[in-house]
Amino acid sequence: MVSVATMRMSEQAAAGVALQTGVASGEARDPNSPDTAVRNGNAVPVKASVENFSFYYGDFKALKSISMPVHEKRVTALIGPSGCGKSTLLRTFNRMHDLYPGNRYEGTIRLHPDNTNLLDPAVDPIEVRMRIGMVFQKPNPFPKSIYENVAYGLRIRGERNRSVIDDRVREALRGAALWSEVEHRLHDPATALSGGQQQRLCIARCLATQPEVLLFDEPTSALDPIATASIEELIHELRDKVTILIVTHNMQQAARVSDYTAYMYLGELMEFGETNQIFVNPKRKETEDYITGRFG
Amino acid sequence: MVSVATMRMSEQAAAGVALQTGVASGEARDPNSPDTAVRNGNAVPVKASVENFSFYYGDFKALKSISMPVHEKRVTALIGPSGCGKSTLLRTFNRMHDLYPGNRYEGTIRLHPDNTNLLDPAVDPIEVRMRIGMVFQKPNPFPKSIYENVAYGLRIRGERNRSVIDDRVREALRGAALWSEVEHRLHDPATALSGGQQQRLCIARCLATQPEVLLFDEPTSALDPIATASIEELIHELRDKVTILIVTHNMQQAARVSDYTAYMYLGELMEFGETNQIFVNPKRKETEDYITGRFG
Amino acid sequence: QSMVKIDGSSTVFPVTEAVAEDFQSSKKGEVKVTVGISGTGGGFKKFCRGEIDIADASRPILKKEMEACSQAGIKYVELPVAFDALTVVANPKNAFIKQLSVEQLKKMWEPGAQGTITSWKQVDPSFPDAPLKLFGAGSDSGTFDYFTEAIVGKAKASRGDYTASEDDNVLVQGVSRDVNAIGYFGYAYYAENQGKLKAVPIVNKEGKPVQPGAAAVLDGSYNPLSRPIFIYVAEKSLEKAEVRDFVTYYLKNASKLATEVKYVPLPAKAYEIALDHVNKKKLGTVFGGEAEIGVTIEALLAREAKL
Amino acid sequence: MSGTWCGVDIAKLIKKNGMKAEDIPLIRKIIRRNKRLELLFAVAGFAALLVGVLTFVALFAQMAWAGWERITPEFFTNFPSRRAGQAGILSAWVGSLLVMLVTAVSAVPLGVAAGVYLEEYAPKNLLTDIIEINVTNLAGVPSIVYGLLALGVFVYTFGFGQSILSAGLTLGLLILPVVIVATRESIRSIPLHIREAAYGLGATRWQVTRDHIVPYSLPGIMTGVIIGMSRAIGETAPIITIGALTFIAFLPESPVGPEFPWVNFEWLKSGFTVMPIQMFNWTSRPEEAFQQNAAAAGFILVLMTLAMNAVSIWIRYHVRKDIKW
Amino acid sequence: MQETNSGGAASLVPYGPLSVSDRLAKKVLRNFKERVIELLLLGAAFVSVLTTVGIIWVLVSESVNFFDNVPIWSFLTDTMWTPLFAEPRYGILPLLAGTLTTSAVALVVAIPLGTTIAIYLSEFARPAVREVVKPFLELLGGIPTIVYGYFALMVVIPLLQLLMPELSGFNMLGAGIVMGIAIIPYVSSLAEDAMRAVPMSMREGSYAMGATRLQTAFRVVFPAALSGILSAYILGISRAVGETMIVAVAAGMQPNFTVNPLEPAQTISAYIVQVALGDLPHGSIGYQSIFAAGLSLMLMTLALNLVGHVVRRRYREAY
Ligand SMILES: Nc1ncnc2c1ncn2[C@@H]1O[C@H](COP(=O)(O)OP(=O)(O)OP(=O)(O)O)[C@@H](O)[C@H]1O
Ligand SMILES: Nc1ncnc2c1ncn2[C@@H]1O[C@H](COP(=O)(O)OP(=O)(O)OP(=O)(O)O)[C@@H](O)[C@H]1O
Ligand SMILES: [Mg+2]
Ligand SMILES: [Mg+2]
Ligand SMILES: O=P([O-])([O-])[O-]
Repeated sequence: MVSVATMRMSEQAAAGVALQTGVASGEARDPNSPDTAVRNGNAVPVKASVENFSFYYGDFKALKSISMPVHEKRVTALIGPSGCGKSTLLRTFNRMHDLYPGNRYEGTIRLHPDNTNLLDPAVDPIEVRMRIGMVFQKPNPFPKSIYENVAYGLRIRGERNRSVIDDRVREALRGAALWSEVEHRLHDPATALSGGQQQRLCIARCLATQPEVLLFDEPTSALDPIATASIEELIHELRDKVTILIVTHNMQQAARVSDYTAYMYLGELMEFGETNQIFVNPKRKETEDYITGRFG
Repeated sequence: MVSVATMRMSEQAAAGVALQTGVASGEARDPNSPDTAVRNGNAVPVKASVENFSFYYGDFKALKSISMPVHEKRVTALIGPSGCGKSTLLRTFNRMHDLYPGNRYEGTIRLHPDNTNLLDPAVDPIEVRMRIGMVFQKPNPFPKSIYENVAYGLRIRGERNRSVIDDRVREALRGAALWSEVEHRLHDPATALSGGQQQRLCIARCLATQPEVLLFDEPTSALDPIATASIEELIHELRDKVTILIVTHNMQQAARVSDYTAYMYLGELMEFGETNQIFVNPKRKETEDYITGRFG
Repeated sequence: QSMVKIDGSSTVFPVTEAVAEDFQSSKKGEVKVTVGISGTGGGFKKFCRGEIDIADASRPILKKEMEACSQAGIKYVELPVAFDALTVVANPKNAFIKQLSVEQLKKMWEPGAQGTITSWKQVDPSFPDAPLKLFGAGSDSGTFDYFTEAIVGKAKASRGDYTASEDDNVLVQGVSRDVNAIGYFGYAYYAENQGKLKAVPIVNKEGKPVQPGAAAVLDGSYNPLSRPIFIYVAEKSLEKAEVRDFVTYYLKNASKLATEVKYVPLPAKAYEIALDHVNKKKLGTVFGGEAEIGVTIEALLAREAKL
Repeated sequence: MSGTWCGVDIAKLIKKNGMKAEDIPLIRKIIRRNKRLELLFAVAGFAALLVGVLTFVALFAQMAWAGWERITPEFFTNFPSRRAGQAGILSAWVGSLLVMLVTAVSAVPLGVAAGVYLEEYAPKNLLTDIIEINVTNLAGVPSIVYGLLALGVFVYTFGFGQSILSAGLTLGLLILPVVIVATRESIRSIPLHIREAAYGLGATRWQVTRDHIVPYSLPGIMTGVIIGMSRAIGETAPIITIGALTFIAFLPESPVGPEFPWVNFEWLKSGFTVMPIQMFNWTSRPEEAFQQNAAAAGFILVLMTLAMNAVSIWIRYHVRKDIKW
Repeated sequence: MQETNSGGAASLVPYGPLSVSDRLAKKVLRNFKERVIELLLLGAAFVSVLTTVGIIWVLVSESVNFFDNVPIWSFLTDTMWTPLFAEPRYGILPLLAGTLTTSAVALVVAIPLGTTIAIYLSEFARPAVREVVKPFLELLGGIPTIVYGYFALMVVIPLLQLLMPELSGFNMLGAGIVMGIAIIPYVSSLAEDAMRAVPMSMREGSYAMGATRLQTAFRVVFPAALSGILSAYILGISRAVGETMIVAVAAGMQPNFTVNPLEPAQTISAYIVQVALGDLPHGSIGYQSIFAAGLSLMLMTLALNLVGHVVRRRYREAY
């Protein structure tokens, strides 16, 4: 299909417009905020910084005093054996844990440039979630039409203007590389899509509201290899438009898509660094064991 | 705990007695049955042979003309990407698919020494299941006491004699390396055990009736690393007492526990061979790609 | 919208219902008539609270009820509309009951009989030693009041261990199924189920066994179990045209409709007197609040004329 | 040793050094024995099922048989009458309809709101526990007790009298637990990840409830409501208790008024009769012919509940299937 | 800087009761509407509590007047119940005996049949059969009980009389049997749901051992679903205890102090409806007596529900 290929080009152009998230770099910044990556010399701005963060499920301490930066318009991967707390950390970023009783935060996660502490009880979790989108492990479209799925974020923000919504839905679907596939059936139920398409729809749903950070929790683990490839490609395309944090249990995937990698083990952050460094030259023995598959 | 260590020794001795399954090698055999491994020169007897076996979920052909041997008193691992049909093949061995409507078998699976075709409609699935035990992905103890869980197989076979049951329960629990942990609380509910203990209990439940073949479907995927290690150790100990077929998505595990490995992809058997050979020197490019993690 | 509210006796219900039905169709649905079944006592209670226009009653109003009414300032016109013969029935296969006297009935039904009189033989030595199965009206009905008054001598004095039902068909079923059963209810239920039941002749004051029936009621020989039935109309309601129309219609058609629903109509004279009472608003009761048994038609007429 | 069972020494069988071809007959013997018992139970199970189904058929057939002749168009358009041949169920079915309307209007919003609260909002505290235990408890309270409640509260304390309003509210309370439980169950079947997706986009609790929870659980709620209503429509005891055994040969005022605002609430205060009461009334008539009417009314009543149940089953199997996760 | 979630009370339920912690609810302005809605919903939930309060208030306040006139002791011990007669006696025992006997008969029918049907449908019947039969059974539960009442009187009791010619035309046996059939659907449907809810993995575990369907059903599925099945029984019992029209029509309305099911008797509920049919004057002692009877009935079902609560706690599904 030749048309699809050419379409892709224009989609990306459109997505580029749609995805100017974050702030222009010239804006005023809190002088105290760590502007650059701590461990790396290169001056990539920091979008969020986790500081001394611990998390409790009731009495169970699932995360232990984690500190790490999340670089702006970069992909950061969280890896580690099952149960190490990757999802827990990720879900903290949009306060998903607030939905269940008994969960407790300690420490700070600062969102730059405005330096808001995401975990401050005075900060409305709904506000946090409006700024930070999340894509889940299992594609979870609403049982509504494709169009309504993408429009939902706009609707709850009070957008009523039909033509604005139309535009944003189109842009988001282009951004998620799904437009050409669903263009002519926007009003079909979303559940009729294939798994991979559903996952891209969920990404489009997030993109429509132009979040500053996108969280992915093992977004491909429920998908077949072809769908996986398409999602990975999409992450590639999004990487320089939005800050991305991705959990994966697939080392190869982490290596393929991320710029930075954090290796976690039993609730602790064992190592954080540029992906190249972590995979080629890990500083710690445990990281190496895990990456080479000697353990896990 | 010194006592545990010494206990282990005697448990193993006891288990040795309990687990003399399979046939003595001197016994008469059907001359037609493939006595030895097809692909390997060494003379390991074959416990079961899959011949040209296909399987359908309704109209969907999940397994395509599979042929492979299962060697007696060896561990055979089934590996392959998610959805390739590993579980489907494994569950065929004790006719689990009969429980659901619309499933269809084609081809043969012969059980030696008696050369019964497991898939013959004339063969009662109950008979097959009495001979072939299965351990599932998620530990599924019955909501009964530990003791009753292990005794279950005997009870459904009509065993009434309390002292016989007592003996067999003890032996089975020793065989599953669980005895010392539950010895004093045999009548507690099985659900009070930890995940790893529950899984060992399920193994003990199978061992109590001394099946000829044991099937494991990703037995450790729901368990933490420590419990995983204990199950792997157990498989190690059982390997020369009973024929074992194990599905795993963890390559390291396959390498650690199995003697033979079958690599499956999209319902086909891509490669079968000794584990060493498969991991070190796979014959096919696809197998190598999968094993080295380049794909999946 | 104009509305006539009636409630009360289940015995009177069939007559009133028939009138209501025909009246509504004669008015082409312009007047709504509701006829409730609350039993005579229940009906008077509502009547004296002013909730209804007309009370159906299978016995005259009692002292207590009169007081309640006068306290609430409710005055009323008492109108006899028909006669009913309380019928004692037995199973048709029952061979030994030829007739029963009031004494025998009392023996069966008086409160002291509870738990002790359980065999027919105890009622009369000539009867076989068969279990005595009793069926009767529910304890909140005028039928029950009248029967106990007439037989036991005191209203509501009855044994309790019998099958009591407000639904007389249940009683019909019960008696028709059990050879040793005996029961009582209004004549209409017997008349409609003559195949399944046999009416027991009652020995009257004159010592003669009498079968219930229109003739025996009219000539007064079926006593003490025949009784007049009434409607009571509130004075205030009579000011409403629809109620006045309804009552007039009632009295003009009662004779025909009572026969139709198997009751014994009063002589034409009686309805004329009643109509006159309505027109002249002659208030009050001729019974003085006393429970009375065995009132014959003539006696009734005489009293009514005097009012 | 009593280790033998239908002639097989099980201990020996299992203890033996593994399986030999000649052991198979022994296994088969055990299996045969096990299967005989199984067959026995299967037969018993089927018989039990038949008892249920045949009772239903017998009941239904008996009424159909007895009442068939009376089921004519006039039967639906005639008022009750003393003449069995002319008596109809007009006031009864209209009454049932109006009472059900009040029941639905009172029970559905309350029940759904309560169910939503308990599933989506309720914090884990004493109050919630009390409400929850209370709902389970109410589901087991006999309907006659609701009748007493209605008699004491609606009829006398609130002074609604023996009206459609009293009856409708009584039955509304009666089916409230059914609606609540159906709502909760239906909500519970919505997967967590759908909720998380909505919250993840920044929706508030009410937005999640309004846009997702309620719409997706609607088919389940509907089923529950209809099942509750089909129970309510046949309830006799509580309606008798409020004293509604009445001859009613007229229709209540029309709920639709001739002028603005085009609704009229007079009918709420009207006296009424309902199908089961009409049936009860006819069965207690002396004339045999009324038994026919009663059977015909019973037949239609059962048909009404059948139809309601059929709708709920249809929703369960068709509408619900359209919502996939 | 330390922040603690105010939902603090440590509950370890993973993804537990689906409530949003109060932290989410704390925000003020935008959440004002949210608060109002929440309160409205809470109000709706509270209606059920009000209903109970209303029931108890009505029953107790009328009963208090009743017990002013009738010593509670004689209410509980007198063996005669003739509240509307000239010499009233107020012993609840005959009604209680009638209630318990008819319920017992009903349960002897409903529990074995209901359980068997549940097991059969859940473990034996093909899905197609189940899909057809289950709604059918539910219909059986939807038939108005008044219809059952006349079915008992006109069909079942005459049939019983063919077997037992001595049987009286009204009796607890016939009423109880039909009542049992009427509550089969409650028992079977709920018990089946409970068994369906047992995860397939549990069954697979049993079948994999070589168990037959019967063995799996009785040894694994039944015990695993025990709490749900017991709840189904308890609901069945409370239905039987409170059932009115069937016993009112077919059991004989005769307050006999007997537990012989061949005898006619009256149940508490039947007494209430009998009196209601006569419409006793508001405020009379007879009127109060139906509330006292209702209170006894309510206490019985309350006790049953408590038992049910304990049972559910005790045998909560462990899978
Ligand atoms: N709701 C919860 N309540 C209590 N403990 C939980 C809860 N969710 C997760 N945990 C525990 O917290 C730890 C971290 O869980 P988490 O889901 O973050 O792991 P993960 O690294 O994402 O693992 P996986 O790769 O399996 O998704 C685990 O030990 C887990 O058992
Ligand atoms: N009950 C079923 N009905 C229809 N298709 C099924 C069913 N079960 C599995 N399949 C399909 O059959 C194929 C093989 O499934 P199977 O469960 O055997 O894979 P697997 O190799 O065990 O995967 P995994 O590692 O995820 O367990 C898959 O495509 C799956 O979608
Ligand atoms: Mg995770
Ligand atoms: Mg699998
Ligand atoms: O209803 P009664 O006529 O018996 O009062």
